[in-house]
Amino acid sequence: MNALQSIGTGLGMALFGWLLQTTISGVTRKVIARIQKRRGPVWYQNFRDIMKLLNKRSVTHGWAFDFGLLVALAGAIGTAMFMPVAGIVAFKGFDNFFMIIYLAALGVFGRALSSGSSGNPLATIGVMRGLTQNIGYKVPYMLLVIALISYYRTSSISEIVELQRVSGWSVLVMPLGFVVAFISLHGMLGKKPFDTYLAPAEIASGPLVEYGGKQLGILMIAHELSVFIEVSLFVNLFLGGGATLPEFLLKYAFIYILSSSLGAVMGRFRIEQVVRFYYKVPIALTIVQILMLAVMRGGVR
Amino acid sequence: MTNSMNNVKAPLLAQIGALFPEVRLKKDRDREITFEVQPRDLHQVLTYLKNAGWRQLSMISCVDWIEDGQFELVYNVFDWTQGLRVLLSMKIDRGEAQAMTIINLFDGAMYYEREIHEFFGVVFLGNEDALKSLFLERWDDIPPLRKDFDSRAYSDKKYVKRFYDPVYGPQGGASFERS
Amino acid sequence: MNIIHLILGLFLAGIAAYGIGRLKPAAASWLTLAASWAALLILFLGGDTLAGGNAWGLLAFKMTPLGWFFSMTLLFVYSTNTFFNLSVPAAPTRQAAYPMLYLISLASTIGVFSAENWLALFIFWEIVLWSSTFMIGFGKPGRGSIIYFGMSLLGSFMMLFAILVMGTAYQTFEVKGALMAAAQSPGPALLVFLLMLFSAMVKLGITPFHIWMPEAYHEAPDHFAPVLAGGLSKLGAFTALMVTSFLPASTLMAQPWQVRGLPLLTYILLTVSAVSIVIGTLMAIKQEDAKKLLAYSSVANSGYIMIGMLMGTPMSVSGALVHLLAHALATTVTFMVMAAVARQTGTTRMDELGGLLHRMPITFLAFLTAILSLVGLPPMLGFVSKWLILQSLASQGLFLVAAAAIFGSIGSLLYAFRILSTVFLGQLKPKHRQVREAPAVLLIPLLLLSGVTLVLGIYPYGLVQYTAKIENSLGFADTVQITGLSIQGNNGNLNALLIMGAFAIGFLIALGIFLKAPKSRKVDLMDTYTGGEFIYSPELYSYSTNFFAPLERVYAGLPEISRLYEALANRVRDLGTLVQYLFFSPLPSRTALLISVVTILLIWGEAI
Amino acid sequence: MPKKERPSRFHPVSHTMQTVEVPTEKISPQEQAEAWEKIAHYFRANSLWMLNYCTGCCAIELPLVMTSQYDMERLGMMPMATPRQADILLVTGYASLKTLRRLIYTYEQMGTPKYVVAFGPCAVNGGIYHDAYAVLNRLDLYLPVDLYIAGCMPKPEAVMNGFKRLIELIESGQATGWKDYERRFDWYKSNQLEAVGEVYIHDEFHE
Repeated sequence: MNALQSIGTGLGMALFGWLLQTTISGVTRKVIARIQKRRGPVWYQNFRDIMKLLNKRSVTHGWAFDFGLLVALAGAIGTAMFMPVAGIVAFKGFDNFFMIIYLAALGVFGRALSSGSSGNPLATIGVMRGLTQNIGYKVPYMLLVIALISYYRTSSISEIVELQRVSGWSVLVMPLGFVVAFISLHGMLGKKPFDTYLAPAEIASGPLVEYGGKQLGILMIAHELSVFIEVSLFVNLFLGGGATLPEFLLKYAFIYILSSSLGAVMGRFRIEQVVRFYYKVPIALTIVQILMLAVMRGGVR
Repeated sequence: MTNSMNNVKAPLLAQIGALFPEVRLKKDRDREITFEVQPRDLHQVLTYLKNAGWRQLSMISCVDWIEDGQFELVYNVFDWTQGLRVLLSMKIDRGEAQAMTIINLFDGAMYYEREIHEFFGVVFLGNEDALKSLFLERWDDIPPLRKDFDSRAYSDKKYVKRFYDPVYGPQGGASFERS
Repeated sequence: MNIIHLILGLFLAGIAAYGIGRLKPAAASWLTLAASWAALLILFLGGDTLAGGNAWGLLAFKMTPLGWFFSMTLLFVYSTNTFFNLSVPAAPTRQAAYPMLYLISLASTIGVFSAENWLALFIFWEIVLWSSTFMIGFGKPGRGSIIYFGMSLLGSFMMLFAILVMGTAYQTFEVKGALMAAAQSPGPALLVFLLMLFSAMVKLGITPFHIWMPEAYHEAPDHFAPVLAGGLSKLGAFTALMVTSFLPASTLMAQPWQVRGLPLLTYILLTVSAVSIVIGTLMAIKQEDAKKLLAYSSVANSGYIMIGMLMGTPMSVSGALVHLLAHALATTVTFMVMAAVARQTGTTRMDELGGLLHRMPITFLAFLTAILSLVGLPPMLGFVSKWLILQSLASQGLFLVAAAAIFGSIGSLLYAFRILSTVFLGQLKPKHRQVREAPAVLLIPLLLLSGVTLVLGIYPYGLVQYTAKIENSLGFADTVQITGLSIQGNNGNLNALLIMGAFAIGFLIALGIFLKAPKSRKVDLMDTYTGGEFIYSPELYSYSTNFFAPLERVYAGLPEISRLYEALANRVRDLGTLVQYLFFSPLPSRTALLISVVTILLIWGEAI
Repeated sequence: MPKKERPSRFHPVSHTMQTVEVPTEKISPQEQAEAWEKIAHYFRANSLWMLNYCTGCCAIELPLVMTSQYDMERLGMMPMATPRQADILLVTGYASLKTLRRLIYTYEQMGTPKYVVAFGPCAVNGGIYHDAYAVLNRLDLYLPVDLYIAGCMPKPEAVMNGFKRLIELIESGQATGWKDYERRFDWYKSNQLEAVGEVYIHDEFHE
């Protein structure tokens, strides 16, 4: 694939990711509404929200406020371009795990910079909570994936997907790891028990406190894209990533709706509980999983 | 009056009667006693009650008896262990409306006295902070809860009313004019 | 024009600077600037084949690719910092010694990197130590310079002892030869390697020896701290790499104890540097003062460098070298920015600062690039090195060390945001409203260094190619491969230009959406959502003290290393009092008894 | 039209000189603007975000409207935490003097286009508090009200009908309260200052 064609597929992948995730989050809002015994909005409600926001005239707090926002969206789009979905890979051989994690982290840092520069201490507290939580769920998650990488001896996502088709899904390789990865994914998506950084009641929706109009619209697009990245990364690494598109969509929808409906029925943790939880349960499970992996597979070499 | 409070009230009434001859029992409800107190005895009675267990000053309220030209200050203290509430009712002249502050006995009294000053105009000697305004922002009239304050007149003077043309019924009605 | 002329020239320039400094301090700063930039030019043009030469048979020099890489890094840091000296206000008379010490320490660093025998290396190492101790304590020799000198002395003595052991055991002081001999013969090889590595760890600031860093960096004067933090800690990395490059071929490898294909010794040292990352990050998150926070982040980053070197695979060593350069550039920029902030606002305590982004935008941009590089995010050089190190960790399967490396990289996000948001973002304090941008003299080095970090981050291939050349010169079997525009990792490859391209495309799309939507209304900083309440005092309206309270509470109770040293110091004091009680007591009888016992032992000691 | 400057924190607005930022419509062919405006109206009408700020006693009816029985999310409406994100400012019940200062401050923090919905008679003519010394008798002198919902505490059905009516107003482009606020800014400001004396209050608790 020459350069232009691969960039084209990459952009197509990013657009597909945004459309897919916005639709599914619209459907999920309906599912959550049904859980709460009400009817919920139409499935394309998120599209309408984003388009309304892009037509609103809101407020800016300086060039760093907007620059950080553009970096956030650029990081999300850039990472989504590399994501392999059902066999379609934009940049063959370059979609390795560490690069995706760090480019997504650039998006997170852009968002932190922009909400920090809004001047509202509520936003800084929200970002502080988000980063504290981030360190909680990222360490076990990345450790598990490193165990996977050293097991499959490759860190390129698309190769891992092929290998899983041959030797069965990674869920069978590391069942405990799957559970921990799901808990971390739950934290990454910011679903209910772990949405302390977005707590509307305590810190007025945390980092989003000063966003409105097009800033909030851009941030929602970046959020949808980063959710697409996290969930499809999870599906590719642990659930075999789908040979055909419908299979991938099915797994993707199942994981996201399961995580959201879990969130719908749980209360919100305090920030200390989140930190204490993440430093006990997932890390212990990960260590047990790695030891099991080392023992069962006779050394990972 | 046979209720559980007897064994608490009896010693209290006896003590108060003995110590403070002028203090008169005004009302004796089931869990609440009201004493009539003179301004000069107030501090002694409050000190005695505080030592006897009535540690919490629930509130100070003020009643405006405009006909006999007096303010009635009611000090409301409560004892959590015995569950009996004691009210000390004290009449002060409405004209120069002055009373001694009790913030040295109960610190909490600061904001109660400040509120009474704002809404009734009672000056509490010894508590300068109470002269500042508390709730009403930029108030420009006499203290609003005094009986001689006419709220309707103030409202008519200060706020623009909505004007309805006198024709009521189906064809008339309020006109939300938006010029 | 060989190395000796270069070093001698710098020494003479130093002395000349002292002379001139007494008369006109400004001229001395210009002289240091000229001298250091000239040295940079000479070394750059000379390349790594600059003629060696030896003086009086003892001080022999030879320029190797490794030496060239390290001297270029140091020289670049030193020369960009000379711009800084220009802006120092009229220094008091005793400051005149500063340019001299500055140039002498510069000359001796080049001496260390190009020395051919251990004695020359140790002599120059000591000169660096002495000159930097004086420069730290300029004006007020406080606790920082004493601790710095004490700990560095410990490291130097360890190195001296190792050199002498090598000298006696293998009868040669030649750097490569002695290490080669040590690698072959079992003899004192273990002792030599350990001592050399410990002395390197002291300079780099790895865990047990890191307590001097926060004190020294905090106390160093503003115009010397960037060099101390960015440059001088790299000396330790030089000797560490010399030693670790000989480890794979050494007898230690034949030891029965193997963990994941690594000798037990290296695995223990790997764990120590992993602990250093974790402790550096946790302590950095807790700090209230900006310079101390950056000092602890240097502790964490030295841990990364140490891990890269100890693992010994071609990719990890190249990662370590790239991380070394990235850390040097980034730390110099951050300390220069903190110096600029301190000059404009008078303090580096984070809770007194805030909102400086609006008054010092260029300084903020330079600081942002440096922080991104320290954290290791894509457009910057720090990402390339962290990627290399993490790749090699994953393929080697070292999970404990990988966990610490990940904790370090995500933890760096935390303290990077802390320093960024308390100093630059947030509310601008009224007393800082008249703060102007840093003087132009200060902005040149800032933009120069952050520009290099950005450019190398986008196009790192030349640099990684050079690290491959260094690996060849150090005797590694195979080196890190680069085909076209992608660095070949053993389980995935990295194309930094492609990542930047994807990011740039994303940025253009975001900009398009941003410009298409209706224009936003600019609002002041204080006009934010305050729950409908009216707040007028920006000082109270910012969140900066004990920033990560929930996280700090989790690891509040852990013991600190400095308490361990205090306990050690108390034991030594007790020992001292005991000796004084025995030998210098007023009662003559006790001392007479002891002297007689000692004499008896001396005379008939063997018989017993 | 001279460019008007928003009242800002550091130099509180003086009574005489008020400035307002009138959005400069890009002078593009008229029909194209209209067409885009119609589409924008569709999006604005179907995704209304309500500011979670309960000023008076009618607010107790809102949880009913939000939860399972009446579920306003069907109409695309969600309660939001900050005025920056919100489109609708609900004045639920009476607006006292102190609340009006906060209402004005919050209203000016919202992004345009924004709408004000007033609940019950208290916003129309003071309702049962018409003779109270602290309650305002006509809200539309101080804030442009787009919709009144009748009922001294309007039932949830009335609230839902009110929101339906608001959606129709927005879709047909009649809900232009915010434009009116910017066009007649001086008139509104003088009313506000006359009633409230000083919007950005400075006293012992707000130093």
